[in-house]
Amino acid sequence: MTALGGAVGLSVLAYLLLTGLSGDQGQVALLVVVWTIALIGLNLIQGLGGYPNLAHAAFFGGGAYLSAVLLDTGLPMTVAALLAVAGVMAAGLVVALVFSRTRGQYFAIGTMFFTAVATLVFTNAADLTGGPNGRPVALGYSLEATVVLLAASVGVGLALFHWASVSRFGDRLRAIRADEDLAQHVGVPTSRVKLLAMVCSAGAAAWAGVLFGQYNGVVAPSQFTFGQSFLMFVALGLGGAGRLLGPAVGAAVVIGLTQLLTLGPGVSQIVLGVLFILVTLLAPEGVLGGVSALARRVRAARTGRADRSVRGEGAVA
Amino acid sequence: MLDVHDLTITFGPTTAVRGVSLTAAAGTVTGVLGANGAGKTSTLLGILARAPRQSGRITFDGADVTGFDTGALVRAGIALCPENRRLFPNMSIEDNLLLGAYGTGRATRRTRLRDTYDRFGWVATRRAEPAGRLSGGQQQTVAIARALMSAPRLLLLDEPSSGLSPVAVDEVGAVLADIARDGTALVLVEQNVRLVRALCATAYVLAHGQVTASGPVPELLSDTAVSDAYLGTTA
Amino acid sequence: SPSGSPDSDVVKVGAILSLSGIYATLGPAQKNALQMGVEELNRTGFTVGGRKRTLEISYADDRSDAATTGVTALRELVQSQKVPVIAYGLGSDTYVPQLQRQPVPMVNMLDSSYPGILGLSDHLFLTRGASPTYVPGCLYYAKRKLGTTSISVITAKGEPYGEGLTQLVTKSAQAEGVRIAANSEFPLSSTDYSNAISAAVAAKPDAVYLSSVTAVILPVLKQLRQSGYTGPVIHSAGVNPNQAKAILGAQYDSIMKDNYDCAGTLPTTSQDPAAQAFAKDYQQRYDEYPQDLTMWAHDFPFIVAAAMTKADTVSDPAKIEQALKEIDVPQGTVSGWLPGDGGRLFTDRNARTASEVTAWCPGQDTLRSAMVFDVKDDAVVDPTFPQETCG
Amino acid sequence: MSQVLVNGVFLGCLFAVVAVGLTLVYGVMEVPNFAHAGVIVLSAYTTWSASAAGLPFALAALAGIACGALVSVLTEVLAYRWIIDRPAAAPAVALGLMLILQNVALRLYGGEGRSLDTPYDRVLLRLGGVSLSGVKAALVVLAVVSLLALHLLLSRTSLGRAMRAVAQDREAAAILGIPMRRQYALAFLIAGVLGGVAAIAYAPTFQVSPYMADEVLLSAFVVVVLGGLGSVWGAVAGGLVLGVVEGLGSAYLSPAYQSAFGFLLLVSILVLRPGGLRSTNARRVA
Amino acid sequence: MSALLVVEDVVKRFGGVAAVDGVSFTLDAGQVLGLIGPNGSGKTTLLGVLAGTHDPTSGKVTLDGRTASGRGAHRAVSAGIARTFQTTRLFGTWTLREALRLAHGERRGRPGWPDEQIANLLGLGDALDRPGASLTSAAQRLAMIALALATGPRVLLLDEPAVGMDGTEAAALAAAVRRAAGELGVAVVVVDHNMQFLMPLADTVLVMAAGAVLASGTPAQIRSDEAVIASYLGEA
Ligand SMILES: Nc1ncnc2c1ncn2[C@@H]1O[C@H](COP(=O)(O)OP(=O)(O)OP(=O)(O)O)[C@@H](O)[C@H]1O
Ligand SMILES: Nc1ncnc2c1ncn2[C@@H]1O[C@H](COP(=O)(O)OP(=O)(O)OP(=O)(O)O)[C@@H](O)[C@H]1O
Ligand SMILES: CC(C)C[C@H](N)C(=O)O
Ligand SMILES: [Mg+2]
Ligand SMILES: [Mg+2]
Repeated sequence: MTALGGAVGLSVLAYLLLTGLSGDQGQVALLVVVWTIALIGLNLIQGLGGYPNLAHAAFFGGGAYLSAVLLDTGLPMTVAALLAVAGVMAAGLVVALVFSRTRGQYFAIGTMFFTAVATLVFTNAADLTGGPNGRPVALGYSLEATVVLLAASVGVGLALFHWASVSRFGDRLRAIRADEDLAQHVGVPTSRVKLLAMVCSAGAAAWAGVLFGQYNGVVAPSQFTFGQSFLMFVALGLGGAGRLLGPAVGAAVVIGLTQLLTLGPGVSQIVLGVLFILVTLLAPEGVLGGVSALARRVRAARTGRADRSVRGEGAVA
Repeated sequence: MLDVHDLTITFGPTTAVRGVSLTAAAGTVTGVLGANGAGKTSTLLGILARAPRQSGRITFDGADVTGFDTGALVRAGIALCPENRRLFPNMSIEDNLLLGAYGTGRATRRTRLRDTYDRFGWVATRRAEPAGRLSGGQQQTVAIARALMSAPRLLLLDEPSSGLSPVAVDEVGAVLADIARDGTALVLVEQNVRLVRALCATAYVLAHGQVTASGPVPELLSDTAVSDAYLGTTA
Repeated sequence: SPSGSPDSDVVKVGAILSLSGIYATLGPAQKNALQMGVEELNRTGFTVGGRKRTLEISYADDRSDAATTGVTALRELVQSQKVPVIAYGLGSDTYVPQLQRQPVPMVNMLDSSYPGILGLSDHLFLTRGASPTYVPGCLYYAKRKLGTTSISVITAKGEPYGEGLTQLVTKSAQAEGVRIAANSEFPLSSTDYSNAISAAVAAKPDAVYLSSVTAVILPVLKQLRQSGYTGPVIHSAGVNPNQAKAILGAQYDSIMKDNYDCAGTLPTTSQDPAAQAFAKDYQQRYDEYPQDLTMWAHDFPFIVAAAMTKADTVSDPAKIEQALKEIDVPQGTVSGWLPGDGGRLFTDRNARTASEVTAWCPGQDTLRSAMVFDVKDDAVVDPTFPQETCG
Repeated sequence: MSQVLVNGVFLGCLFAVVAVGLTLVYGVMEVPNFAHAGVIVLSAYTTWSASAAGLPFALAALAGIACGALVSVLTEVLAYRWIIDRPAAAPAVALGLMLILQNVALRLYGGEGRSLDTPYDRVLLRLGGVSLSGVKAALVVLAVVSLLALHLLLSRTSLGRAMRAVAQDREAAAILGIPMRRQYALAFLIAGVLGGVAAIAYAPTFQVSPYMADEVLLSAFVVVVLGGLGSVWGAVAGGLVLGVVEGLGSAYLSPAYQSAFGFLLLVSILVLRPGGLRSTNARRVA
Repeated sequence: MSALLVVEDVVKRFGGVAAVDGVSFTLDAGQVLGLIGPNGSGKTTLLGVLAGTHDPTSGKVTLDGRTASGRGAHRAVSAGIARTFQTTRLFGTWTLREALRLAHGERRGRPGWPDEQIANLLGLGDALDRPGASLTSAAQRLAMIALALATGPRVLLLDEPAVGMDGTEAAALAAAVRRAAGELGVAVVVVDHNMQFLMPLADTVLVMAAGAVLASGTPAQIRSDEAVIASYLGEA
């Protein structure tokens, strides 16, 4: 099981990065890990199902805020975390019900607006959320425990995703992505599948939010804007939507670039923009897709057979 | 009118058309026959510069048009009624028809529109509806009408009878015969043998991207080898 | 070079400023003033542990987003650069959890948010009078000098400084017996304020109070004037003439007419010669009208030097923090501190300056002092009214 | 109440002009054109710097519109054109372009707000209890004129018809001899012009800054969906409805949640009509 | 024993227009019904109602005595009704094998052929591992039928399956449909304008015109029906 091996390996790597790095780099490591967890969820609905879900930052923030609020009511951290995740999954269900009849860009813009409204709530419901400046988060887990949970979540998340991806659920989602009407006509209960994917996706985002809040110590509306949703969406695409490791690669690329490029105000952003475009143009299937295409070409060149007819898609990287 | 010489078309690893040569004269209907995947559609697309040509020279009306892009070919007087109709589903039927006469003056477009409505009466009654709502056969009729809107001197038709009821096939056949009589050159890709018989004087048979037989239609169709191999049991 | 002579040890401290984003009217000016202060300090340097030292500031931009960029910058400064003290502007509450994990004294040069930042953490110091110390002056002045009996308040919702101001204005208005004619809001991110403005003006107030920072209120002010309102406008944004010109455009002079600003004392209107000299230097060097906050920023290096000297360490945050609490008003500072108990700079981590109401001088691109005052127990004390002359 | 309506209509016109630019590009290329914000910003700055350099306002405005058109076409030629067959890649490219354009503006002009002055700054229209400032009235007029012009172009001219055709089936349009490249460039050109119009029309009420278009763009995207992707009249109707609903909600319920009212509107419309107010999708599932 | 599929007075309106206007018929297991009629007479729409693509405006469809209409396409499939489309629809980038596996997975325990056998039956053995989009247009139409068969239908609805096929190919297709009907007892409704293909294949033929049933009977009866000749078959 190379997939499982990879998942465990990534967990270990995540742990080493989180404990080994500090300051700026530590922050980058944290964000990469947190985003990876959130993007694993997104990889279900968007990667496999092809639904551009821009509510992800709202779910992410929902988990962070909700767990912080619940923790302050005196609940044990684990209970607060589970309740927060469950609450966000319920919200995910509602969002999915509302927008499940819409497709493509309609879905994208509907969910994007949902995030915009969630950000409004985070900003304005100051009694609960601390308002625009954010809300300090009490320590529910020790910092060490949080780091272990973060690292473990990456592995568990990837394993779960792999399992979902090779199961019938994964096939059904891929079918929805390819042609939703046709999928219905070969018997796929599309609405139910979409709802389930959206709810799972929201759950992963919420859990990532819980851990992010614990680690960062403060959550603020600016961390959960529709811009973040959009960035997550792009990250998954850049990493390789639908591929097992797409979330990790996408998170590393986007977070790494946004946080580590420091060429002065403006310039970093311009370079970032150019890089986004270049990666998109050069690697249509994301970085992972590009890598495997390159690997294929190298292998073909080495064996002397320029086998250009190979056209895999939706494969698990 | 049309002279295609040594046309070769490849899609990546697949060679769809290999060295096909054919001619079509004004006022006649030239058939292109062949089994599925023989390269008929690709040949028509190649003529109109819509498929990647590896080789081939195309002469139209005495002029070498090999290097022309599709726009220039259309302006020169070539029109294609494509496989699968390809109407613009969200645009009105009338807009679809008008697009067939893209690049002509407003007055011309209006006249031709009126001619089309005269020719296909029911189309006029539904002209404001989105084309995507029509039934398959109705769309096919509109697609043919759209191709006629440019008043082409060379009309390429890719299976115009598909989806049409037998009566409608006869009607379309009559229209096409009219057009040919008026001096247009027609190239007809068709599986409907009855239509081929009715319209075509000569035909080419393609197999695996190559011309394997050509000549007057009655002779071709009576050649049992040809009919068995490429046309199935003829009726 | 500005960072000292080669034979001195360079001490690095941090500064987290809003160099971009909606608070970008504040950060760059602070950076300018900090730079002036550092250079002045380093001309002579300071001595700690028997060695001559010079100061260097490591600047970070919080992009007006303390919770995300600011916290990251704080971690970076503390964990990687190991700075022993940090100057900063806005976002105090956001830094508290990180301060709990890794304490470091943080000296605030700007944050006036209501009800105050000092209760958030023991590691925070405030070098200025906060909004509760100057907002009561707005209403006091409006009532007595402008004859205001009713006022409409327009608030930027989702902008903490503005939300705090509105609470203070409401409270002070009550205390002064000024009626709040209307209380209208607009979301921070919006670009059209017509609903808030119509509601405020429809109540026919004697004056309008705009609650938020410069970059936010000036466009509102412009639309307010475009909508036909010509009455007095009061705010606590610290608008300077350069900003007014840039953001308001050609009509700025008429738009700024009848504008009153209550905030810290301005270096340009100050009676203190040190402050006046600083104002001149600053204006000459940067071709920009200095805001109140420039004085506090300018003084930060001197405060650090004094604390390090007293603590006899350049690296131990805890000792430096303790020393901050004990130092007197340092030499070379220009802010005009109101000294606390025993001449100390900080009383309960709070250093205060007098507050001021300024008024726009039409046709002169400058501000005049209309009232200088202090506030005790939410009430204005010791008001003085300079001659009403411009320039 | 009537003042709130007037305010809403003003906002609606602004949303509509921006949204129509988006919907046009979406219609032709299936691109969610976030870079439109950057186009607006650069147009506004160009107008600002031209008038700061002493050009009369009308000329400065033309310069701004020209800049919008140019930048918009450049985004197409340099970026979008290369992903024409991959709509899924469009969001990443759009985000990249938005970052580039906004930050180019930031580098060139700095982050502080700038005021754009117009000759009609001091005009104030009053009718009964309702007033509308000259700059806003000018926006309404500009919006109506440019949208009408666009409508005529799209519905009455061969060019407009061809543009809609390219939007629906590129290959079929090509077969009819319609030059696709030119249609794309044209769509972006028109969108850029509209972006420029939006910029010079509303910058005077607000300020010129690299972030001036962010909020408007979000609303405009909602308008695009409300109206049905690719539908110009839908965008106009959607813009007005959104402007008025948000205005009423903010005036009578809660200004802080202004955009939430738009969201509720969006949700209710999408639940009733998943294809938007003016759903144009006539594709059959058969 | 009553019929497998019972269609009772089905009406389907789009806006004001009745595309299907009161159609009734019954169909037994293993039977092949040919459905013909002029363009726009409502054949595709009728199939859509049977397959759950459209909800009927009125009337109902029962399968084995249970109502099957108006509950969405995937429920129709799980009840045992599968259809193909008039214009080709496939999961373009999927290989045929992947698509069949999906359809097979939704079969819900009904008996049916394994994927390989379905592919071989339709002459698609070589195409199993190629992406759908790379097949020729006729192969794509066959693949669509394979997909429908893989769901293990009891009623199979085919919309112009022989379009674009030459005589040999159409004959092979007819044979395959016959086998499915015979060996699996699938009831088949097939719409096509190719009479050489349809007439030999159908047990009974139903003719629609303007949404309603114009005539029904054996192929021979239909061929000689005056009204059908006038409106549909022509003088051929
Ligand atoms: N765009 C394409 N990409 C890859 N291969 C293609 C493409 N178009 C056609 N082909 C291949 O080229 C060959 C010829 O196809 P073409 O469509 O020209 O045949 P045809 O004679 O029109 O067949 P049909 O009767 O099915 O329409 C086929 O093998 C087909 O799969
Ligand atoms: N979604 C729809 N909206 C409006 N009208 C429709 C819709 N679908 C079908 N129609 C109309 O209903 C009528 C019947 O169409 P249908 O496709 O069922 O015909 P058909 O018998 O299959 O014709 P063909 O032989 O041409 O395929 C047509 O007039 C068509 O325009
Ligand atoms: C944003 C505010 C804290 C600063 C403002 N200039 C003031 O003096 O109060
Ligand atoms: Mg073909
Ligand atoms: Mg049909």
